[in-house]
Amino acid sequence: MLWLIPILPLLGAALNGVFGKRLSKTLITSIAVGSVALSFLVAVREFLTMLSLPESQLPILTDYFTWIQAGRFQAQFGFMLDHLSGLMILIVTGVGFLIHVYSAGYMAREEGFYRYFAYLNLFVFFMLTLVLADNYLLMFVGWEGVGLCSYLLIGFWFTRKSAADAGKKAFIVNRVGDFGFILAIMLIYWTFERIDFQGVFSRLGEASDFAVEPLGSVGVLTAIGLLLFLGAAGKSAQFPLYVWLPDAMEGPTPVSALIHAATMVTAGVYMVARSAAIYNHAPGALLVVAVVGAFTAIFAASIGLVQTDIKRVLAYSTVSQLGYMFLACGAGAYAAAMFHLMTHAFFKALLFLAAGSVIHGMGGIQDIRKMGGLRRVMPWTHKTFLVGTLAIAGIPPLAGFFSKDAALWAAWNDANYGKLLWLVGVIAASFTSFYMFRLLILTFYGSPCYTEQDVHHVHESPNSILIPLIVLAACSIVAGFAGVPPVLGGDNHIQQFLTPAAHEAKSESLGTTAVELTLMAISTGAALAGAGLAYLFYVVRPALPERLSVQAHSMYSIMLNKYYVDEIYDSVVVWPVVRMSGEFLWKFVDAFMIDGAVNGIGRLVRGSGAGLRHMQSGYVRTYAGWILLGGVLVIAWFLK
Amino acid sequence: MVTTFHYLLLGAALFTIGVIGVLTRRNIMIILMSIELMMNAVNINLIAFSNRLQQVTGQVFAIFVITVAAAEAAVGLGIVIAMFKNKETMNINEIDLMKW
Amino acid sequence: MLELILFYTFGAIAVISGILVITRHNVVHSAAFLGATLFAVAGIFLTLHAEFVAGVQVIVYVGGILVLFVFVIMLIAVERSVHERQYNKQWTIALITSAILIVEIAYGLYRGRDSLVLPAVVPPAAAAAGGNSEQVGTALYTSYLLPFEIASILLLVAIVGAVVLSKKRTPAEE
Amino acid sequence: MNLATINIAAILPTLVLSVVGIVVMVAEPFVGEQKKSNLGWLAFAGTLAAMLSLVPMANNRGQWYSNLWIVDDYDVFLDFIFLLIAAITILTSMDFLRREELNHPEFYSLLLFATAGMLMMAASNELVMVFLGLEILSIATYVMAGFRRADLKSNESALKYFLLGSFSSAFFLYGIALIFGATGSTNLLAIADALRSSKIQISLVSLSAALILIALCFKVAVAPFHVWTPDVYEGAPTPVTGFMSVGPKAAGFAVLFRVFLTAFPSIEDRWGSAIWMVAALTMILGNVIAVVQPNIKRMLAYSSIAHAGYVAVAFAATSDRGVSAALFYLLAYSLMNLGAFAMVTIISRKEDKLVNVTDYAGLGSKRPGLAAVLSLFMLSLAGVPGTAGFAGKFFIFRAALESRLVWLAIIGVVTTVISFYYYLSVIVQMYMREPHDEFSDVRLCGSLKFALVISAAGTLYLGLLPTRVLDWTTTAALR
Repeated sequence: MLWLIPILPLLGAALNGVFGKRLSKTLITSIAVGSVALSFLVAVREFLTMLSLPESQLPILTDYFTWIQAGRFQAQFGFMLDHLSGLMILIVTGVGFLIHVYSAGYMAREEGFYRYFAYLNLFVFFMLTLVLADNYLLMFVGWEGVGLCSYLLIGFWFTRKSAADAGKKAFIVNRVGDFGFILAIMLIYWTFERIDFQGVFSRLGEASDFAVEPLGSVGVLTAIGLLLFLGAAGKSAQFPLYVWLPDAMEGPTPVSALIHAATMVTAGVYMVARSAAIYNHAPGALLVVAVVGAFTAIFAASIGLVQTDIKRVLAYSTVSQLGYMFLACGAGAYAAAMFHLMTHAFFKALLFLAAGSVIHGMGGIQDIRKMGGLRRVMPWTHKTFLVGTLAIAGIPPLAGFFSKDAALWAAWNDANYGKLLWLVGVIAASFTSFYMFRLLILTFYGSPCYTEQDVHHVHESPNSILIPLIVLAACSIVAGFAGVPPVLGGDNHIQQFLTPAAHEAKSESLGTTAVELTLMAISTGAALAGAGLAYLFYVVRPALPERLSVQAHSMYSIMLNKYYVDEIYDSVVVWPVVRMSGEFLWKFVDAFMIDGAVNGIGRLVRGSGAGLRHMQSGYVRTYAGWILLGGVLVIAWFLK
Repeated sequence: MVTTFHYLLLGAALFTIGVIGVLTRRNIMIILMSIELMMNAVNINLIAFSNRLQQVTGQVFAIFVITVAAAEAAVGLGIVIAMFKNKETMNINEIDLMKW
Repeated sequence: MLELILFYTFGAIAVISGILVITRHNVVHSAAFLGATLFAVAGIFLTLHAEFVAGVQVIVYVGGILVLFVFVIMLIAVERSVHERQYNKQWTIALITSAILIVEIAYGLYRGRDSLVLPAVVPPAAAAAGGNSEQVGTALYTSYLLPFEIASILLLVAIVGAVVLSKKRTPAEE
Repeated sequence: MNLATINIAAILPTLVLSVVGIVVMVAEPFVGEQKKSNLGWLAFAGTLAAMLSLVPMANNRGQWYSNLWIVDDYDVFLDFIFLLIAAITILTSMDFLRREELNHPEFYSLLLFATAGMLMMAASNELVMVFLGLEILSIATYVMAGFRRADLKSNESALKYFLLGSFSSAFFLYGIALIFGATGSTNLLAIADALRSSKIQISLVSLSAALILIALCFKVAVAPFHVWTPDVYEGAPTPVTGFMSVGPKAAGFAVLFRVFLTAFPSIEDRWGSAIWMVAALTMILGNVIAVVQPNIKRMLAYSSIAHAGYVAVAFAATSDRGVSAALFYLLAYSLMNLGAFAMVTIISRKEDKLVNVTDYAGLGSKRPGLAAVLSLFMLSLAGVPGTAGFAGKFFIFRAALESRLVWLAIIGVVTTVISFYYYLSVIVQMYMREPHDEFSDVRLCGSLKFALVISAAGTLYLGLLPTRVLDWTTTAALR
């Protein structure tokens, strides 16, 4: 029955893709939503079946046919269900279903309605293939497939040039990551002579001190780990390959919610967790994962501080949260990473959908400086957005608190630079809290900054949009209780649930209860501090940030200013942060360096192509000359 | 004393003359003739080897080469004429509609 | 000694006419010198006791291919092209590369020259088994029967090709 | 030799093609103007008959006709590819010739003869035979490239192909002459025997191997001998371009593998490294220059150069694994590339006018079926998993890794990554650009549909279930 789970959305995609042009909207919607709903039901059933089995019978392996058989090389077309993939299929089909429902309302007036749903269903199919695959090669099929769908959906509104460009950028950056993944698969096959998860993991011990020839002394497992992580970094938008994600917000908002927040971008985390057995043998690679994760978490969060586009704030926030997941993976706490992945899927999908509701109600405006006071007009959107904000900020007892705390606690216990990584994580948490509350306040509180000229009729969204919001909000509240740590009287279900599948490396030096509680308090405090600061800036003294950014450009005004104490505080603490994130990180590192590098590679290829094509002068004599020249060289080589 | 080596050098010289002709001349007819020179150079090699090895096969190959040369000449001249009907030139450098 | 004289005479004619083929401005002159080269090569074949091939060379090459060339040259105007620039601009590069080519070939031949001396005794090949023509004919119709038949397909393709390319155009094509 | 050793079955497919070729030609004057395309179906039937006659041929393994002709699994598999190529090309051409009012049935004759030439190349155990087959193929292809006689581009394509092709043929001949002188034979097995006996002047052998390599590299269009390809492909009538991009290439590789792995294994230290460099250069040049091509025929020409580079990687592996991967790749590449060119034939419309990538804008919304099929071919050429192109590349890179050609495999992967850019740009045009054309005059007749179905089904089959064909290529590669 496992095969039904991905096949149903594929069927939906095929039906809508081929016949969609001639079908009514209702029929298209019911095919698309229905196929994912059925798929969800089957997934639940399979999940329950799996739970009823004793652990020794896991994972459930089903090989449908031999995909490639060549000598000793074998790749099955087979699925593998264990706790890890079980959790993922529930998230993908569950959140996917809600977003399909939402899309039915959100995209109702779009041209190419059928095309949209065909792509979306196809995406779900590939995502499920990725998650259920029992070998790296099949996983790669899904991996490429989701990339392709994401690319098509980002460019869905192709009449906007920025959308088409964003699609292209996502595509190019992901090539770099995929390159790493392919090399990793090749290296895995080279080392273990197999590519199925079970087979590779069972032979790990034999390969631990096998060095790769062209890489010198780097161990092969470290090399595999690093290459896999390169792939993961591309798909999951980690530094420096994150650049495509903020631009990907050009796609329709439900797409941002499903693909660029809840599911596809977490594929990298899933892949690292799936390969946990390899990483546990490669501490060097693990350290890189942790450091890159932590750095991305704080880097993206600080860029998020100054963004004004509602979706871009959320996009940087996604990058930052993914950083937490990798931080947890790097610390060996794969269960914590998956836990955060799950809660993040709920609250980030919620935030995006709520943002979509706002954009919908505002008639397409995305700039938060032009919003304000929407609390009264859009009560349900406001309530759900508030829940999402509280959850992501890590305010207890919402979901984000428990999962983020699990990640941070794992970082603290990491033997390598654990305390430092933890500190980075906590600072990033306060940033997160700040920008989320800033977003919340600017959008829903205060007085409206838009005029009736800009927006004709601000309105609450229809039910097909609100119901998914409410369901997701409920999930964001309760999901955290799956992982209440023992110190708070829970028994951390999710940790125990995932441990066998994730090959958890148990850390010996767990801190004491008191330490854990203290850390928890500190991180909660950091979250509250961020929220408080946002309150201070945008509610108590709304003019402050405005002035700050003006003053950031001229040191004069700081000197002349009367609010001397305020100003010193501002200039010492806030100004560097604003300056740092606004000017340096965003404009220089992000927009100039990394974007530049991505575009640079593209330009380099195009440039060399444009240069090299002049080999082709169009003259027979030149061609004969090239042939003779090549011939002379070949003869010389042969006569050496 | 004439050795096979002498004949082979003669062949190499003729072959190179043909190559130079293809590379430097602009007139299509002369390029075709240069290619014929290259084929003849090869035939000298074949016959010289046939003589040295006392095998008649080299001569058989030479006959095949002449056959091929005839076939190529017929088709090549056909192509030249077909083109000449559209564009009255024998200058190969004017044949550059397609490039890059 | 006679052998030596013949070789150098024919060789010199072949090379010098060859050079003239690729240096003359007038295509008709080039064709004439090509004829000289072809005859000289036939002479070379004779010195190597390949009478049959020498005959084929004269009949097919000079009598067939060269005549075809001259036909085409007559068919298309030559006046204009005589006055045009004759050589490509990059002829120096071409010459240098070609020089390297001949040096390479000569070097390869020179290193292998030990195996390239003529057999000590030169028995007239023809004496072994009838005349040269008979030997060639036997080889063609026994061992090389298949390529011989294939060559006929090759000629057929050439005929069809030449006809297709130069037959009268249909109104639609014009 | 007496006449008793004549074995018709061993040359039956070649014979069938030649005879049908002649019949098509002879029948032409007796067929009315309207029914001329029926001769196309006759030619198609000829390829099918030749495919059937592979069975008696396969039952006559061994060397025939004074060891000039060899029948083995390698030969049978390649013949199958060649006949498939011919069949699909005929299906693509029928509508094209009618549309362009070029309905001369000689076209089919030439195509059948060219295919017979390819069959000869694959089955030859002897260099002079290889040369004759090569010339039949080349001469027929020169004429087909110039088949649109009134079009200057087509003339130019034929002329360039002819001049450079003859130029490289002369190198091939020179190589044959020298190896004949060095070893006293042009039979591949005899050459290999002679080379083993060490009394051979290695410099002569190297020189001739180099000359043969140059000429064959020209035929398969690998750098730096690829320069003729883009111009010739752009100017030739589109179905002919499709044929040229797969047929002569596959035949050239067939000869390259057989000659070098059978006759010259003893000097592998020389040609192995040369092929390494050629492969690397080809993959880089082909893929990088393709990125900037606005004309889809030219883009596919550079892409075909790049694909030759991937096959060259398999060649550089110099192992049975490499040969089997190359055979698989040739089949996969032939199917997807012919499919792509069939689509280009359809979209380019009267006089091959619309051949820019931008002319495909909005095809996805106007003709979703066609767009989906073309997307499949593009994804397969790019090597997306689940398609023939992926399986093919995968096997090639695996063979390269097993032969410890790590860097070559890495270059291959990097350039594959680059290739996504230009293949996907076609998909972008189809799905993400506003249509400025209704595509209402795009007609799709039965034969073209048939061609597309065969190529698309083959592409998917090889991508999803490559095992059976791979087993076949594995037996074909063992010698």
